[in-house]
Amino acid sequence: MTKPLVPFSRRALMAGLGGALAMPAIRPAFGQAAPIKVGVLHSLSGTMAISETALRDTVLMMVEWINGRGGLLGRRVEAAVVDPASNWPLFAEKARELLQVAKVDVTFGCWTSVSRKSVLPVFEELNGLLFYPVQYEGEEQSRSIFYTGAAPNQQAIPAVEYLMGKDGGEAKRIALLGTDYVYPRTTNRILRGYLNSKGITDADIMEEYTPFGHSDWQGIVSRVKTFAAQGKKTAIVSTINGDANVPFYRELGNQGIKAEDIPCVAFSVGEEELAGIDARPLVGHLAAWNYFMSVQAPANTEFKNTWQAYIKNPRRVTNDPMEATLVGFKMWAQAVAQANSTAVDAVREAMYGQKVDAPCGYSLEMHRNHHLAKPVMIGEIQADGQFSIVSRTPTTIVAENWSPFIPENANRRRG
Amino acid sequence: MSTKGRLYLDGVSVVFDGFRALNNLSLVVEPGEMRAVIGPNGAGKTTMMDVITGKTRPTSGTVRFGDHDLTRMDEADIANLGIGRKFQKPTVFDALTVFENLELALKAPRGPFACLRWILTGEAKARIDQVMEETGLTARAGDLAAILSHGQRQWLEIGMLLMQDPQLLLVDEPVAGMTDQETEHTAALLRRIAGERSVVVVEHDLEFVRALGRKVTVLHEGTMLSEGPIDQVQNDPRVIEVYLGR
Amino acid sequence: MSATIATPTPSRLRLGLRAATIAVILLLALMPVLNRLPADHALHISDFVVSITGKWICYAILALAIDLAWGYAGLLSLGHGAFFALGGYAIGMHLMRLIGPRGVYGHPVLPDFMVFLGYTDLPIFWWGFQSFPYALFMALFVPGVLAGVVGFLAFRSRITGVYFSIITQAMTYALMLAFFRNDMGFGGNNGFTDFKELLGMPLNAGGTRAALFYASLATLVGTYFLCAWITRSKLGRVLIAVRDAESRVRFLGYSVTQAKLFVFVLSAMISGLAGALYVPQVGIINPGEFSPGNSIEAVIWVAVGGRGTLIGAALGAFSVNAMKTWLTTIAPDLWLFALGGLFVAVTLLLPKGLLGLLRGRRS
Amino acid sequence: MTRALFLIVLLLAASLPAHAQDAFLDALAGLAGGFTQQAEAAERLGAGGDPRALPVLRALADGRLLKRPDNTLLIRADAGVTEAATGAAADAAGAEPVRINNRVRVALRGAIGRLALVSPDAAERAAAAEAVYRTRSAENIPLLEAALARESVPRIRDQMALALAASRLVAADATVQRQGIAALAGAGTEGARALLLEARNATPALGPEIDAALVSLDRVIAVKRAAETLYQGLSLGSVLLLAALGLAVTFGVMGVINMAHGEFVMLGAYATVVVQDACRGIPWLEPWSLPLAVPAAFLVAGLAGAMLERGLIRHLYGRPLETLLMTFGVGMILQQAVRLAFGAQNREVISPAWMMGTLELPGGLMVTQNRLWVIVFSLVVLGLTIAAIRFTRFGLEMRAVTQNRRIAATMGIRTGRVDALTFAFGSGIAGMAGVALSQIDNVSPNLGTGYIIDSFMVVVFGGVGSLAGTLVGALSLGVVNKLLEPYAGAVLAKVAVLVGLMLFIQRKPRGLFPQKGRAAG
Repeated sequence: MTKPLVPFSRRALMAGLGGALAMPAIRPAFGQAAPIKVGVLHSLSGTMAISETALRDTVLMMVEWINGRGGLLGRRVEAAVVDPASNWPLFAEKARELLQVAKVDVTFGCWTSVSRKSVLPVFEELNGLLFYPVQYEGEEQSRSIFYTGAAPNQQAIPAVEYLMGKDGGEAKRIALLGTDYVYPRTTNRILRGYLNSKGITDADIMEEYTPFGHSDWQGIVSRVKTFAAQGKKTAIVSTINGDANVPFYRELGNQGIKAEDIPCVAFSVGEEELAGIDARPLVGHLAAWNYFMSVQAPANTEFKNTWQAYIKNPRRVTNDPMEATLVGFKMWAQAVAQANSTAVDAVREAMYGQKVDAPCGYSLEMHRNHHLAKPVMIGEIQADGQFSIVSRTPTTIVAENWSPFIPENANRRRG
Repeated sequence: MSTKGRLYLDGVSVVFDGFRALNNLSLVVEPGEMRAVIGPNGAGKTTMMDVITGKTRPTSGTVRFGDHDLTRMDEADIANLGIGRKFQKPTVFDALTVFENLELALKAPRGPFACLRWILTGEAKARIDQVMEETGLTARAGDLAAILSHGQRQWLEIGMLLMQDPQLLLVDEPVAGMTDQETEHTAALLRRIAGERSVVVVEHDLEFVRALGRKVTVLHEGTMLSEGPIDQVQNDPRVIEVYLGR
Repeated sequence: MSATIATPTPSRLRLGLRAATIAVILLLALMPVLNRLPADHALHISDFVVSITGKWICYAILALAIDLAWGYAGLLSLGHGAFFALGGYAIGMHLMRLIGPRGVYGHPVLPDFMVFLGYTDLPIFWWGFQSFPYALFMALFVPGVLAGVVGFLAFRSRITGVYFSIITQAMTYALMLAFFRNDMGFGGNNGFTDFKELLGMPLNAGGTRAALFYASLATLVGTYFLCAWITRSKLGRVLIAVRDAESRVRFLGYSVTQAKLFVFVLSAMISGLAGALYVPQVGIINPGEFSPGNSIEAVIWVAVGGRGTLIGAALGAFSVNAMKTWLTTIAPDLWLFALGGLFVAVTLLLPKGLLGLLRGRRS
Repeated sequence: MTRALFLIVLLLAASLPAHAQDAFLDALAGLAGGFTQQAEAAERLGAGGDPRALPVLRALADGRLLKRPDNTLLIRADAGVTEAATGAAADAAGAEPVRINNRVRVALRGAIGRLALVSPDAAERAAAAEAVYRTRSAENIPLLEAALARESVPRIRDQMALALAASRLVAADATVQRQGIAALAGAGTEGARALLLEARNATPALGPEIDAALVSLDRVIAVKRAAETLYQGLSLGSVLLLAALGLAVTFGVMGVINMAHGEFVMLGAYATVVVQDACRGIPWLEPWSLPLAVPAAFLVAGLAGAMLERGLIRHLYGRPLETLLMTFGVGMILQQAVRLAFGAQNREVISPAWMMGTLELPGGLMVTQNRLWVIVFSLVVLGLTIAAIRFTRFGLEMRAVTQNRRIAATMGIRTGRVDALTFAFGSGIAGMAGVALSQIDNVSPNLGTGYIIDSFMVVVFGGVGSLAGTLVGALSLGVVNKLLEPYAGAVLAKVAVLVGLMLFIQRKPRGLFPQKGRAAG
């Protein structure tokens, strides 16, 4: 009866972790030093597996890549993969396990905000380091987390600006459609503040939320049509979460909403999501990201080639969170090399000001607010499921993780 | 005349999806009377029992026990009024011992909290022991009901009826599947129980009914065909027609 | 007590089991102490193991509650996760209120999520949750009332077996959908996190964790004795009778509705208590806890351990979760096969669960 | 090579001096510029009315217009690559497709519409009329009047008249505008309403006329919207029906609680993916891939069902709760197996052309094609299921076994085989549901989980064992859900429906259509 309570000896666990590793075929000789451990905390089952497995593979690819270059500090890098199974309390448990049992030096993980919120206290308590690669609602800054995805001002606001500009169709009415969770809610609140500041009144803003995995969009799409039939150019801003997008876009296409009439800009739809849809009816609808697979840059070509070779599928796509994972990994490796240590405090200090020539074609820098300065790109969906970049900022934009459009931030406690 | 303890059915009909299981049935069982009810399959015997015990609501008609309108009460309330029922197929609680089965049936407060606080007193235990004695199950007190023989299960169920101390007993085919010896034993048991209680026995076995030697009611197609002593009923041409005519 | 007559004399196995149980409880009680040893000590137990064990203890309490309803009264509820979650939410609301002005926006009363969703006042149903006794009361009361209403309607209309299971499943599903809505005022998908303190103790301190661990352990032991007392009382026998031959019980004059309602409400309240102990230990509560899969899994712990045995339920909760923790680490891609296979194997080959395996074919 | 091309260009330019100045070539050059220039160029080409512009603009819209580094524009067609300016054959080496954005696309639509209004092809004219309607410019009025006069196809005439009305609305002359208002008032569409509202903002003088038009328009729209809601409800109901039908057999008829039912639906959807992948690249087969997937999905899911029944479920007959738990485990295994075999990502399912877009029903009601097909499909599947149970030998044996297993066995029916077949049949129906669901939902390993609870509720609500009940239950739940949705939102509507169902079942535990007979009592 005591056995199950202490469920695994450490040796068994390590053997298991070894089994979960993607071992490079030829291992360069490493010294006797213990390997550097990289935790991978992405859901491999449950609802989020759709998005997160690709990120797990990206981390494993980077581990292979760095070992191929002789490892880090002369030590081999080893991945410890766990499956938090899209279960938020399990994320916290697994984070603790990675930090306390597997004793990882750094962790790459999480997709949803709630999973990040769930592990945040654990990382802060145990002084761990988490790289979070997904665009999110901001309103957070933890010393234990480096955010390599976009803050709202690096994605949402430039996208709406584009819609309201001449190229975007000079939209005067905006339908904010989102999945009912904190990222869309906060983003839309910020957008509403922004739109109001641009003279668009609340009467010209429609806001509607649907549950995760919502599949029956008939009613909402017809309501958008009605909303659009008020004699002003209308656009949709979608913060619909990955899974619900396929039926949403199908309904848009089937109800004949063309990008020419009501363009829809999305913040959670990338190449990976489009891979599950016939993109032809969607040509011209938009997405805003900090990276598209179609970016023309040497670093991107290398990224795509390495990825497709690693995953052994020449048709597999890359996307923004994967790029953010790669950037985070490279930055962490540089910081470790610079600090000549994997100690969390030293690495954290070395992270600030770290620069990486990213696949997005820009040199990205980590700021002291733990967020990257990133360029913003607007892409139009093409028939082949790729994006044609129709607008991009000339330089990178510094993240405003505390949005000026949320009034309460004025009396937020600093620190 | 006092209605206390008197079972009174008047014009009772039960209709299932157009099928008349009981058709304008009227029946009176006086206190202390033992009545045998016979009839071919589908005559409505079991439905009649169901109506009396609250399992089935009559479509129309009156069902009274003493002053109580049984059509407005549920099974548990009717049982607590003092109407006990023994099923055709012996149903005892397999996961409980013989003793526990009888203890459950013992007349005592039935609410959940009362059950929680229940403590077996010497008096109650004596009563259970007595019933085990009467039904011949003393030796099996600690055995699970699941491992009893068919006859023992029947007796256990009758024993449970006794524990309830009912004023009216409804007994459905008590000797089906029994050996001759067991049948005799059962008949004796029932006669002994009867005493001051009313008993309604539903039975196929005419020999057994004869052995009971009481007033007989014949049901056919949900209605009463004939009533009287067994010999008179057996010679009633309508009864002969129903039993032999097809 | 009729035990001397009603139940067979305790077998050697039963005595052994009892001894093992006591030993396990003592070992569990030792864990936080061993945790305090220096990290390089041979007997040191890591925080991770202690915290995960604390979580499993809560699961074991939930399993006891389910076993009481299912194993004894035959009520297979596929919605016990909802009661667990409601208890968790009640205590979570208390923990949120305790954050006070320490939230990122520094609002004296409103939790952060309300601030950025633009609330100006605290919703009425949040009133009073700054008081711990009130929150604890609600953790029991809300699941109890919900179980009372659902149970009363279901039992009165004699909904049994799979129909009852389906209805309770729909109940937890509906609650999950509702709690996912941010407009409900329960933090939507994110639920509650980032708790600071409980009863004046910081939640991430070792001492608090040990206290919560002991509170859970004490509750587990207490719940066990409560359940054991109930199942050995005459009510326990009524419940078994209801489970096996419901209508016969009615003809004996027992109100099946009352008996079921009593046990269902009690079971829901125990589940709520388990949830209330769980949330401060894992540090998060969100609508995912309502997901129907969670409730089914909890039922399966009971099936694995052996239904209708109490000890088996707790054993099942521990062993399935231990296996899950172990497998999600060593075989992230394959653990679902193992877990699914376990469910199939147990229902098919071990109808009496692990405890039944120990006991052999007694009856 | 470059030099040779240069020479050719030079020669051509020299040989056609007059054209060098012509507006077409002038504007054409703009198409190689930035998005703003492209949009302007497209508008000029449309306005110019030069027939040579049409193929160029179409090529640009379809992404077939290429640009060489020297800004020469080429058109790629099936026949080969030609120069846009001259139509001469050209070499595409080094050329890249010209990229456009939405703004250019809007301009292109208007320009192509103008040019194609006189096309000999009816479909092109119809599309053109639609495009001109959306572009609406007063300049198009004479063009439309001329086209309308020539047009003989009634449907296109209507469309053109509408386009004319829309164009008149933005004319400078109030009389012309009034004509437009009158015509649009009868159009009965939300699009027309939008145009009128826009005109109202632009020309307040026409306010009263427009308001009057809006009143009559709104009446039509309200009726249409009600019909639309009903359609959406029926569509949701048909999805529920499909998901629940298989369960109505396995649970309703056999009494087996199969929590892996959703996974059988998922298997059906993946069978669709596999069939489509197999058909890809075989031109004559491709359009048939979806119909072909139906029997494939039926077989795959049915086979899986037969294996599950023979291997596991039959050992648990009479223990429904254990079956429930076991099949839950089976569901987990199936999900993870599919995840490992096909990846966790959504799989792309192609909709055939006949399932895309909207269909206009009499009365101007627009319905989405894919959902219409799903409704039809669900009714067909229901019909086939009923027929299989009522009119086949297998159905007879199945009814015999479920009604009285012992007697059926004594009459020589192999009950074990019938059980397996019945379960396989129900599972196969679930697989067919997967084919339909692949057209409206994600094809991912989680596909089934979203439907299992709803399916059980539908079956219980309709009355266990009654297919008619399943039909009525599914459709009415769908409609009620959609009626509530605009007021309560999608989530609360669903919660309300679930709570309503729980209350209903408690009131009528046997559902809408209880099984008849004394045995059921």
